[in-house]
Amino acid sequence: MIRVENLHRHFGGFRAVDGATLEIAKGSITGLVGPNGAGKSTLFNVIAGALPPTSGKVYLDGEDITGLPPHELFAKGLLRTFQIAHEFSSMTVRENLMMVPPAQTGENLWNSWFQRGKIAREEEALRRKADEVLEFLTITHVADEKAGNLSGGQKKLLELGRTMMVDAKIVFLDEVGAGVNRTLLNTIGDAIIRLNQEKGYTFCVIEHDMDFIGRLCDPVIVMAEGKKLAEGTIEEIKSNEQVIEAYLGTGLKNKDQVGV
Amino acid sequence: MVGGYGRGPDILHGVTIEVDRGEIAVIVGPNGAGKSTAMKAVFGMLNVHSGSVMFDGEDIRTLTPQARVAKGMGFVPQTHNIFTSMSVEDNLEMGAFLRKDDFADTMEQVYDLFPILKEKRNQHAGELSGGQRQQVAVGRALMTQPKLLMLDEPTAGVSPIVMDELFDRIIEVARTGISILMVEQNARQALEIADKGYVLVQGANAHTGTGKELLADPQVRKSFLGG
Amino acid sequence: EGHGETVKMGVILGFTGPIESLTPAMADSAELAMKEINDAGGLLGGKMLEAVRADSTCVDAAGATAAAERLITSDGVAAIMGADCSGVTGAILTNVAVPNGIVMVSPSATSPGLSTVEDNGLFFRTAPSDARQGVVLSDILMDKDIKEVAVTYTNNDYGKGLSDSFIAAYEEAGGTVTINAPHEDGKADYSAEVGALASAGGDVLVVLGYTDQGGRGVIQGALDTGAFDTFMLGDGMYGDQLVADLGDDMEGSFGAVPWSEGEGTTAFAAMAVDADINPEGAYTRESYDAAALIALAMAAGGEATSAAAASKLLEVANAPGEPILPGELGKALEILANGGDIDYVGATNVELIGPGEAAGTYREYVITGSAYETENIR
Amino acid sequence: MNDTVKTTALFGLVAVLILGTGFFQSWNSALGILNMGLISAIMAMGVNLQWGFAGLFNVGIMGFVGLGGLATVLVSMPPVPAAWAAGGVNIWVALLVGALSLAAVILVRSRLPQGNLRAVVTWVLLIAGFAIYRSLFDPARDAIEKVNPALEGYLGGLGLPVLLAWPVGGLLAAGAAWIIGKTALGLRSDYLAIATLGIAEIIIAIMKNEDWLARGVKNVNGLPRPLPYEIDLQADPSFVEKAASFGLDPVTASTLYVKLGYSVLFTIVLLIILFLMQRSLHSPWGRMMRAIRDNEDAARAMGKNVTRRHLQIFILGSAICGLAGAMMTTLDGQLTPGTYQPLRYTFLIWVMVIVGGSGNNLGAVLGGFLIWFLWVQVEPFGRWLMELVTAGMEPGNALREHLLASAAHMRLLTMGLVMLVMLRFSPRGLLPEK
Amino acid sequence: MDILNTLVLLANFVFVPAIAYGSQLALGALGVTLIYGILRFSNFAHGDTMAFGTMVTVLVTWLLQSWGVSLGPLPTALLALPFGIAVTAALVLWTDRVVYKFYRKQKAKPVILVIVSMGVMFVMNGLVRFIIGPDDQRFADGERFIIGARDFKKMTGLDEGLAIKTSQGLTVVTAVLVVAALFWFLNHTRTGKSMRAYSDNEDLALLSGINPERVVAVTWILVAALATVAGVLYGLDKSFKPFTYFQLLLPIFASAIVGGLGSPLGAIAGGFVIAFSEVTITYAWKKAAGYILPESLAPDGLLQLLAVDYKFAVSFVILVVVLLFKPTGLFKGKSV
Ligand SMILES: Nc1ncnc2c1ncn2[C@@H]1O[C@H](COP(=O)(O)OP(=O)(O)OP(=O)(O)O)[C@@H](O)[C@H]1O
Ligand SMILES: Nc1ncnc2c1ncn2[C@@H]1O[C@H](COP(=O)(O)OP(=O)(O)OP(=O)(O)O)[C@@H](O)[C@H]1O
Ligand SMILES: CC(C)C[C@H](N)C(=O)O
Ligand SMILES: [Mg+2]
Ligand SMILES: [Mg+2]
Repeated sequence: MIRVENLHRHFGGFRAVDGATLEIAKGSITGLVGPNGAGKSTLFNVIAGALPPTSGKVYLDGEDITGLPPHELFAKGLLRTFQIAHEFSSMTVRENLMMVPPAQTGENLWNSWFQRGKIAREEEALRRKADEVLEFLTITHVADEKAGNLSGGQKKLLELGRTMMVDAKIVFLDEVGAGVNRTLLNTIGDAIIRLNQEKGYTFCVIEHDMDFIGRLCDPVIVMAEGKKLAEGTIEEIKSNEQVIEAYLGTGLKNKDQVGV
Repeated sequence: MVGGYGRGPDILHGVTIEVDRGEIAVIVGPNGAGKSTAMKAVFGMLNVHSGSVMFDGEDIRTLTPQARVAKGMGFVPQTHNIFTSMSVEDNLEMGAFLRKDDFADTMEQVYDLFPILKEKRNQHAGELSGGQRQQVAVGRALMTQPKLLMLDEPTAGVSPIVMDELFDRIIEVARTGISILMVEQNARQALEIADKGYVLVQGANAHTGTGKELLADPQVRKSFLGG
Repeated sequence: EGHGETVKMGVILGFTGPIESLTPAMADSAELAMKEINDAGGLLGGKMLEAVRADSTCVDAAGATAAAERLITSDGVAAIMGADCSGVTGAILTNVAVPNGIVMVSPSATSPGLSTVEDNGLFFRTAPSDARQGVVLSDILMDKDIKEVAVTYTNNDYGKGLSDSFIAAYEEAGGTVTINAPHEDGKADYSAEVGALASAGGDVLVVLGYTDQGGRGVIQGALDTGAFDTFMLGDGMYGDQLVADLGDDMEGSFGAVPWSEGEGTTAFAAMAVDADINPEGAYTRESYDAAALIALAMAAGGEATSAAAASKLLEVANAPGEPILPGELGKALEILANGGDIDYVGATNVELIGPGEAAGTYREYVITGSAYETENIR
Repeated sequence: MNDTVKTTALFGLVAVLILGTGFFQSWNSALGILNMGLISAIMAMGVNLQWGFAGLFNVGIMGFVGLGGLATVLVSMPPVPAAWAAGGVNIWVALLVGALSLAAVILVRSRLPQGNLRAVVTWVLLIAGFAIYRSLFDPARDAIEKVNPALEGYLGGLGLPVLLAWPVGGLLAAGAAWIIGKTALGLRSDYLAIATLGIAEIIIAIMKNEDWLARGVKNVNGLPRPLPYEIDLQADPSFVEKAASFGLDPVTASTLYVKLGYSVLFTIVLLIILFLMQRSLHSPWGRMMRAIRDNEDAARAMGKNVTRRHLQIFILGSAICGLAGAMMTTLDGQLTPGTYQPLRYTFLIWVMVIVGGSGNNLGAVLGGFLIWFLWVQVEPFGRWLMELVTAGMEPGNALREHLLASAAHMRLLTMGLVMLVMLRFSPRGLLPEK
Repeated sequence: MDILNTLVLLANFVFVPAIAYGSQLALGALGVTLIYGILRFSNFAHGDTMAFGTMVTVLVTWLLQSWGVSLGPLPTALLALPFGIAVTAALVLWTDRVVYKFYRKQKAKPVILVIVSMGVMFVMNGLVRFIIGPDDQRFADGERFIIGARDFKKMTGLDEGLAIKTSQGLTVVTAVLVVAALFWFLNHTRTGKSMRAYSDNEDLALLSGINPERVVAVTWILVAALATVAGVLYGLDKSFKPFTYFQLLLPIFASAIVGGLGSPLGAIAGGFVIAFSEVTITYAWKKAAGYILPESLAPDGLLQLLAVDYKFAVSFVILVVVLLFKPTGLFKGKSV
């Protein structure tokens, strides 16, 4: 579905993504893990058109999409969430969701003047859809709150919720889990699996919670220093020496020394 | 504590939290429960209508945040917790702003703990990856050498290896007699090392106990720790 | 009859803005004339004149129009002495004065364009049009046998109009203009202008600007860098401060300013000094005359209205009749009351021609020993 | 206080202020304030569209207003045949050559690969184009400007009805906004601001210095009007009779009649724009715009074409300012490029938007009226204040004289104080965005 | 010889004036950039703050002159400068207390502060004219020239003169010193760093124990000092007239932006870019060409790229072009 070929993205002399080559299979939930600063978010940003690559190519279903602007990628069904939540802070949570679907009748200036009826009907449907998503994310009670006032985790949920407002082909999730309550994270995980199975969305998920990755993802790609380090099932990864050294570590050293 | 933001409705409806010297207290709870709000309330960053905030037996409710820093409190907020336009080193230095002594040692310790920061010491903190930023934020608070260190989700977004290091370090810090109050979503690891655990739901205490007790409580496990 | 009534006269000048330092003296001069009339017992059997000031801003047409509007419709002024700058004068005239039938006498709007503006017979000015000044300046140069000059003008209708008319006259007479560079007033720095002017060269730099504005900035720059030693100055450049500040450096520079010589001017100077007004100030004489003319024309018309003033203004200003000097307004009123005829001479030898503007004589001066010295009256 | 009540109350206040002016000063002043208030309100809506809806920091309002004014001259003044004969065709050919060589450069730069060849071709095209342009343009311009310079010296306009100039003013501004938007909209916040400020200065510089176009600083006086002239009305017996039946003298009646005529025209324009603005604000389009304003990156990722939208709204807002500019020049009856100053035509409008309440159309309209009212009325107020202060002092007292002499400078001071007080009292504007 | 003449010619009409004007702009832009960088708004009252500071200095200078105090070849105003700075600092601190503080507490949007600063601008504008009037005021004394054009010609025997005014020399020297000091202060002192920290993230600065009110106060004092110094130097070079100071605001902003808002180095660079572009692009190269080219090739035209009519337009064109290639200015400024 997505093929990344020898992708580079440099900041000044620093090679954040340094010749990454990888593939995300259609219908999969691919995990992307790696140490902090491995270049995962940068890779996402390049694929999603937020940053131009220094060199290399990105293909979506065989079509070259390198450097396309985000809104065109969105139109092709490629969605992403941000690691640091990008809510529309002065709009209500519901509006944050309702603005997502593309090509709404009322988004055309002309129509906004002369097509009131049609817009009203569309809005009604959107509202219902948004409320469903809010319900799903357990944040119905803040539907009319300004998004800027949400708690850190709630913003993350909203971020995810936006991708649920449209039919996507592939969704890139950048650390949806960070700061999200584990119980809720499980629910999110379920949702991802359901979207994957029922609607056929492909997912690419960055996450540092190995339980979460383990439950959802196959395969898992490990990045380090801007390149792909390893790929495989979660078990393969967990037992990969290199990965343990660079990323997973061996657990707490001082655990037993605590007073409990 | 009862309080809220500006003129908005109350978000905290009577929360009680206590940390003793050298202890680690962990707050967990669903998103939007008011954990961060409670932390900010302790630090004097919003209105507390009733209740009290005591530090070393002294009521500090009327003190400004920077006065609380001077008293020995350090805080890492959940978001916007670094100076993005300043270099990593300057970020750390700012943590030691109120210190009059030489803080070069502390800085070395921080660099030991987070080697990547040493590498990027002259880079703008805003150009770091999410996890690296988190390390800067914790490092900055450590520079204060506080008596009470308050961390709002310090491990959000850091890789497992760094997270383990971080928890290790927190334990070490606590052993030197510094109290730790932290909010965590990686609740299981956090509660494992916690002396005290609080579960907050909708602005109020729902469960309280030692870390182990809470871990063992099936209801807590199911509702907040993901089974 | 008429005792105790007041007749209001608007004084619209740019009290704020680019010529804010010239206007207080102008307004004072105008009010001096009104006071004189009041002291002589008022107009038309005891009506007292009262000045109502308003700010023309010199540059903001909308603001000036609003101010004039207020003067006319709410303060109920019977006539307007003003405005000062040509641009706002045109705006007030067409938008407010003409529709309301209010007479305007400007002491200083000198743009040639105003000669032909549709004024319904309501607009007069006591200063000559710059069309004339251009010729005078050219003559001065020709008489001095200076054949090549650089020109800089303030970039507004006054400066542009004056430079147009000057250059036309000068080239006609066989002179060469090496460069004709505008400057904006009130700006921070004139190095670029000075650089360009210096490079183009010329025997004399002709400066058609304002004395405490860009004009002076350019002169200062030219002196400092040694680009030019001698300057010819247009009317807007005339001012004591200039020679006081630049002193010896201006030695030998020359220019022209609407002027008059004779008893009227002297009489005004004496009165002005008594009233603590600098009589040498630009357009103070014209302001006095403007106010006096309005009042006298009203008296002649027998009614304190614009209509009366408009119909009689030319008559009062020009011969035949008894010549009237500043300080003799009381006498003039008396003559008029008795059905006599006057020829207002005033501080500037007023002689209104054509569309109601001063024919104007100019004083050609040379700066010698940090003072203006008259060479000639043209 | 309920929002509607507050809105009504504030607009009521404006009405009271204007009516008060009518009763205590004069109806002419009142209508004068109303008319400029209407124009200001329209400009404020244009700015509000850009800033309040889309977060575009446009500080180039003056330029668009100026272009609207230019349109009035170009549309409504009669052509000057002598000037056309002298160089009218050549000057347009010259401009065409200039435009074509620029187009050629752009084409070359997009077609040829980067390298020496491209650089050489670019420079050759630029220099040759410039040389041809100047050699055609300069003589033509000089010839045109020589034609009766005191009164004409320009090509004149098309001699069409002046009302047509309003939409044309909007179009002209829109065209300029398109070019500016294409190049500068990538800039952020204050950088965009200063770029637009600079472009506005450039536009005004062109209007001031290209005499062949609209007489430059020599101004164009006596623009045609959509309404009859007062003096004609005064001469019309049937009008005089009607005026008398209202108990008005013909002069007052005629001036009021004309002003009221403008008020009606302006109000119609204002209402149409306000209606359309409100509709789009409360539709998904408005929501999308607010989203873009809040967070461009996220809006992009959510499939919104931010660049296009910015351009659209920049053009639209600028067009509204251009339209208002044309209306204003029509009302003034003259084009005076020298009087376009950023303080008056850009920053004052911004004050209107912010004090009124950005993001709220009604707020912008309210700000337009209120600030214009103050701008006009603080002048006598300042004088009055000074007289009050000095009332107790002896005549001839030096301080008293000094204070009275400074009265004129009280205008800006009072304006500043009033602004500060208003913003203190409601920091998000009088009618904040909901 | 001709080469020398050309060089002197250019130095006299291009380099010296542009460097002096550039330094004046740079000093003004530094103040603007500092407020933008730390308090995060574009301060429209800066021009009038400069006017106020200069006014106080002028008044004190007059007083000193009337006492017969003088600095020999240097202008007496330098002695009065500290008073000017002190009074101005007091005024802006007071303004901050009664005006800006309120909005800071509210966390108002920058644009609100911009408009508020316009209100302050109007008030200060009135205040200055109220006290000293709208007229031109001269207060320069001491030696006018370091070297005059005529003296230079006599000394060197060249056809072209070179003039350097005392005020120009002073301006450049002061600009260099002030910039160096400011740079060092911001980057190497605790207070300086705390100011940068505050500008970056106010809440976090609070959490580090930085007293925001102190940072704000220090900023205003620095700004008052910069504004007064800039204003006085400008006044010494040209003359003091309140209206001109208001007009200076535009080129000052242009400089700050070209350089990159919030960057002190940028302010300097921006000042020079604006000054040099204004002077060079409209410069008529005729005379210079006359020296270099052989007689037969001497040009008829002025060899002017653009008429001076477009002087201001030119500096804005440069500004727009710079921004198109470097969207946040030459030195990577901030944007809020
Ligand atoms: N704008 C930038 N300028 C300079 N360096 C940058 C910039 N953005 C990212 N980097 C650097 O690129 C590297 C990769 O960053 P990235 O955000 O992609 O990491 P990541 O893999 O997502 O890490 P994390 O798990 O911590 O989120 C980091 O070392 C970071 O410092
Ligand atoms: N600045 C604010 N103004 C108004 N309400 C706020 C603000 N910040 C947070 N809230 C509200 O307070 C409630 C508690 O927020 P808080 O940030 O304390 O949650 P939390 O427990 O830290 O959640 P999380 O785990 O997601 O970080 C939420 O409902 C949120 O909407
Ligand atoms: C006051 C004068 C200098 C005005 C000038 N003569 C003008 O017409 O604009
Ligand atoms: Mg990341
Ligand atoms: Mg939180």
